[in-house]
Amino acid sequence: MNHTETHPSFLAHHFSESEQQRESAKLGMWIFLITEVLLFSGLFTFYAIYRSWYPDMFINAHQHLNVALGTLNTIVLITSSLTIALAIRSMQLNNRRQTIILLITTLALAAIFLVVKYFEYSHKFHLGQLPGKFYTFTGIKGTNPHVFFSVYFMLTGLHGIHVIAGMIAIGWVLRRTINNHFSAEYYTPIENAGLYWHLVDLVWIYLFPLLYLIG
Amino acid sequence: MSIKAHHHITPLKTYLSVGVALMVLTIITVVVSFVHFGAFNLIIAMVIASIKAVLVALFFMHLLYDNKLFMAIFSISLIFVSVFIILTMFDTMQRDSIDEVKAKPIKKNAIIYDK
Amino acid sequence: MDTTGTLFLPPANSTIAPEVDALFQFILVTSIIFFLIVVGGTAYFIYKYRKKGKDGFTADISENRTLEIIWTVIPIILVFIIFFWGFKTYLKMHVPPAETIQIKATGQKWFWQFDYDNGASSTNDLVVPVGKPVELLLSSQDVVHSFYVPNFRIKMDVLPNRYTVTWFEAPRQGEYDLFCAEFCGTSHSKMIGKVKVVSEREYNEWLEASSNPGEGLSLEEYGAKLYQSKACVTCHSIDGSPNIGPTLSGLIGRTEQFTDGSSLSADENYIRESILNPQAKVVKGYQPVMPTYQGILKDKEIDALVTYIKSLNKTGE
Amino acid sequence: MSGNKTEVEKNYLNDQKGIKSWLLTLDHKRIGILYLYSIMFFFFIGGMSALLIRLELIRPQEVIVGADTYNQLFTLHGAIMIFLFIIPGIPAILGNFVLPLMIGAKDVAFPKLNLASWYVYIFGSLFAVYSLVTGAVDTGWTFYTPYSTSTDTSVVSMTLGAFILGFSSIFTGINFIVTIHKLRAPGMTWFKMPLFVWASYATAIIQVLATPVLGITLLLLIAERLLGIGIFDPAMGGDPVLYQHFFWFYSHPAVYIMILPGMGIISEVIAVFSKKKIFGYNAIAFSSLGIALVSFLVWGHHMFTSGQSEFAAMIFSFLTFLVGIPSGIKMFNWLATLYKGSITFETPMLYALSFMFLFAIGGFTGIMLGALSVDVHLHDTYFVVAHFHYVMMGGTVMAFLAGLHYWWPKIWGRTYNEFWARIAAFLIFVGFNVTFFSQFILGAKGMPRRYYTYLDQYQPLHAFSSVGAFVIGAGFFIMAFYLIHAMVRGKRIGRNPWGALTLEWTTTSPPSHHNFEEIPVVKNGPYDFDRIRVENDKWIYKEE
Repeated sequence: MNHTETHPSFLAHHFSESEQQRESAKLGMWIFLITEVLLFSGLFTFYAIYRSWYPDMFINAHQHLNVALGTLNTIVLITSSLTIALAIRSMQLNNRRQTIILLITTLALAAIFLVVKYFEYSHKFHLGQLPGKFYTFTGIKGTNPHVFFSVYFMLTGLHGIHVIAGMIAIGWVLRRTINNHFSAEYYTPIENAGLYWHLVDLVWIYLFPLLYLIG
Repeated sequence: MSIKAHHHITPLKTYLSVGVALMVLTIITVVVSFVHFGAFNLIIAMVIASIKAVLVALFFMHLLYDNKLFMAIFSISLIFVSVFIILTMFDTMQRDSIDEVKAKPIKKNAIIYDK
Repeated sequence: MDTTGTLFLPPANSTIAPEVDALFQFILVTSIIFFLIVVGGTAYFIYKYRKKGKDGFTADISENRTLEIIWTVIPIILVFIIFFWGFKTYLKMHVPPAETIQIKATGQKWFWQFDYDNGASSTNDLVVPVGKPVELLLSSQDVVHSFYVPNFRIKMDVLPNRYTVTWFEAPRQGEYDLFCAEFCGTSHSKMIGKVKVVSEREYNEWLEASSNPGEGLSLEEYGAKLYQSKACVTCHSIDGSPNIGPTLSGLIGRTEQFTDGSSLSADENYIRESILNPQAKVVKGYQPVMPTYQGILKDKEIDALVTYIKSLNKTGE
Repeated sequence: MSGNKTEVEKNYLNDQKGIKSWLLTLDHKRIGILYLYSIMFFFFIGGMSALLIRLELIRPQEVIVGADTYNQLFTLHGAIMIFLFIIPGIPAILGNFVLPLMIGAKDVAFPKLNLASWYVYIFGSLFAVYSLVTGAVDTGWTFYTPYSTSTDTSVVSMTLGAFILGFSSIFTGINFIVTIHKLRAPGMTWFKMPLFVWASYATAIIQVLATPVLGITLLLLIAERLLGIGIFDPAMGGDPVLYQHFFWFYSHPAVYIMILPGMGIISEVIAVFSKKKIFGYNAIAFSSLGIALVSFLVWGHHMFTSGQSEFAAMIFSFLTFLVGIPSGIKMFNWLATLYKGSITFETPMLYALSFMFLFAIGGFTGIMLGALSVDVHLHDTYFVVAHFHYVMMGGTVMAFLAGLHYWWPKIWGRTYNEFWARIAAFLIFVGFNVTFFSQFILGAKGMPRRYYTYLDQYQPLHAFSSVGAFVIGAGFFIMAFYLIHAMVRGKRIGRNPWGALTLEWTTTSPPSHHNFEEIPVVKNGPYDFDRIRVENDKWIYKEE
């Protein structure tokens, strides 16, 4: 195997070999992922502090979230994480067809997640369980229950935006897979899209118990 | 220099077992949440969530096999998240340490409840 | 009042101030010594080792363990001293003595309101007795302000919907500047008051008089006094010139255009409404920045103000 | 030497022509130039607003503008100088240009991301400009709640602008970390990297870790304004002190985003103009990393009078003193580097020496502000204003100017007029001290900051300070003139006018599109002046 002399088409001019390029891209992706973690950290701090100030209100308010739908969405998201991990594996084994199928499955699962979320949201909109000053629901005891829904909508909303961003990234690598840009030798963009998708999953793994299960 | 030596390919079995483990843990955490343990509910839920997160990070995100630098980077981000939460709570949880009156809002409820 | 004071610091006039100043001076002197070492060293080296003749090789000095340890450890020791010293005084500032005179201080755009236990109140002038610890319970009606008296070396942010506490004891009589130190909008820099430290006897007399402030005055005179003391003067002129708010001169009977498009000929009811609920009708061309005086002014005081504003019409004509 | 007709080698400036070749360039050097132009434009705006502020404050009463306009002016000055000039300044202009050259790389790791960061910068600045047009923000650059949630100025577009600018900063940070990890030339081990690279690395870590928190803070502020979510606004059940925690969690580390690259430049310049091996290379490198990490633990020292708990204040004060130590170590190391050197005084060195003088003052006054009891008196007064100008302008801007003059010949292949450069350096140094030293006294005497009018007793010092501001202005005016002149008409210079040993000086001035004729193999340390000297672009070894 001699990469340097053939200089494959995917190798940018300022890299001397493909392994260097791959490692760079993944390192860049990981650093980007920690910026995402810290972006969410602000909302988790918001949650932690207000929960410690108004524990009763949080517990009363969380009972108005739908645990069944939350669990369903958790399972959907975990499955999608598995499918994209398998998609990368298929590409490593040069099985392009399987990769395409698995990526499409991932996209479909992501769409299911959003649809479920849509039903949850519209139910809350209907009841007036809205964030901040739009909150009109009256059935929750405790101080400032609108804050719980602010946290809920900020966290799930930002997460939802990340789901959409992840779908765009997966759609893009899917297109490139179909156009035969990848092989067992070069599939870094799928790996990076996968990393991003797993992060979306990771955030949800914490959101789910914090919001739905223990308020 | 073979590519396979560099790019670890995880066995299908590993992926599937991790997936099953994640499902089982999800169901456990939901079931446990309906049992009342007081403050322990939070701890149990967080421990289970962290186990799930570690599984995803190590296997799905390949941290177990990849450059250890990535693991370091990811751990650093978690350390800074906890710094953010803990140091802020040194303030928000300790405001009554000298004078009770400083800890609580004057008017508990927001203006939207004034009607 | 101007007893001491240094090049940097204003005269110290509270019991806590000398402690703050002592640490300030300690850091100042230490800093000057270190500054002279660094800058003096730099000056000496750049003179002594300025380039002479042709380029050569310079000395191979890249490390000196002892030296590095010395200039790490000495500053560490010094900053620890400074930390403990500063923390000790800070705690003192935050823990009021057992027996204090308690006064409620409220910050509002853009004046200070002080309420005493016996019902007396004053605006922008904090009157306190000499030699007695005074505890202030601070809160704000709108945004964050900060209660700052340079001569006392105290400062505490004033927060909406929360109480903060500060205290001081002034050992000498005199008048000291009181500033708002946290940016709070257009007239932030006019949110200035005075702390008047008076003798025990004067203080009691003042308390007596202020708990019933209108006594012996006609309504109009009382209104004129309130116009000054309740800080109307900060935003409303009486000479016809526009300020942050519309002028009060010739207000009665004047047709005012409001931001919502309506208009109205100003009368007593309009003035009363504007004092109690200023955002209800905002005159075109002005910002809706006036705070409500609900709960600050008593009925009689509002009557006095209305009478006073009416009187401005007569003099204006 | 305008009549120089000799054939100019192909370089990054002339190998492609046309506006499109600039706007779509992926060359890190050209992107650096794009940043240079845009950042300098905003520096000019920020500087002009500073002059207006000082003009207004020359007398206690109104001089040129009204109270609201004044409040908008200082917000404009702060926001532009922080978000549009000083944070991107050194990394995006000088870092972009020289960092890949210094480690012997052909480009940064992600050239497209690099170009994207410039477009994001421009996009974000458009939001900031838009907020100016639609009634400038008057909150101060800190956007403290609940003032920022209740004022009717265009806070949303300004914060949105700052939010977007954060991405630009993150992109640059990601690029630098990966470039330094993966694209070093053969032989360039971590401890053969120039100290500017170390400093940029530490800076990039902060950019990546802290900036997202600013992002979420500003998003929450916008949500508070539009939705009333009840996190920061007390009327909605929120806590304004919590906003300050969120804000300073970013903005304190951000001051190290500003100063660390400056320290890196000073390490380069002092070593090169002393022709002396840098003293305590490891200590300087590690202290950069130490500062980067500890800087995240001290934000609460902006809040000693905010009503946060006394316990938190104690912790934050303690940690604040820890972060002072590494900066002190650097000062002593630079001092020791001068010892037994062979020192010359070209313009970069003048700025580096100014830096040492001014940064020392800034640092010592920082110790005063870190001491809890003293800070209670000094907080939110002109003492703080003077302190951070000594650190930010006396520190970072002086370092930036040192770097700009140091690398200007490399960037353009032409050099500036040394005489006028020294005059400007002198004016800026003197003007700076006149302007800001008087503010230390003002502040300690109790003059609060952000005051449009003030009591008569402060007038003499205010007037004195204002005079200084115009001296600084004159210095920058001269500088703009001779630097622009140097770009087009300056004297051509060779590869290595200063006799430095870092890699960027081994290539042509200006460098070619691919930076190096061939990728260099590194054998020496970056400051081995004890065994190497440079004569007419030739390296002479002691051993030979």
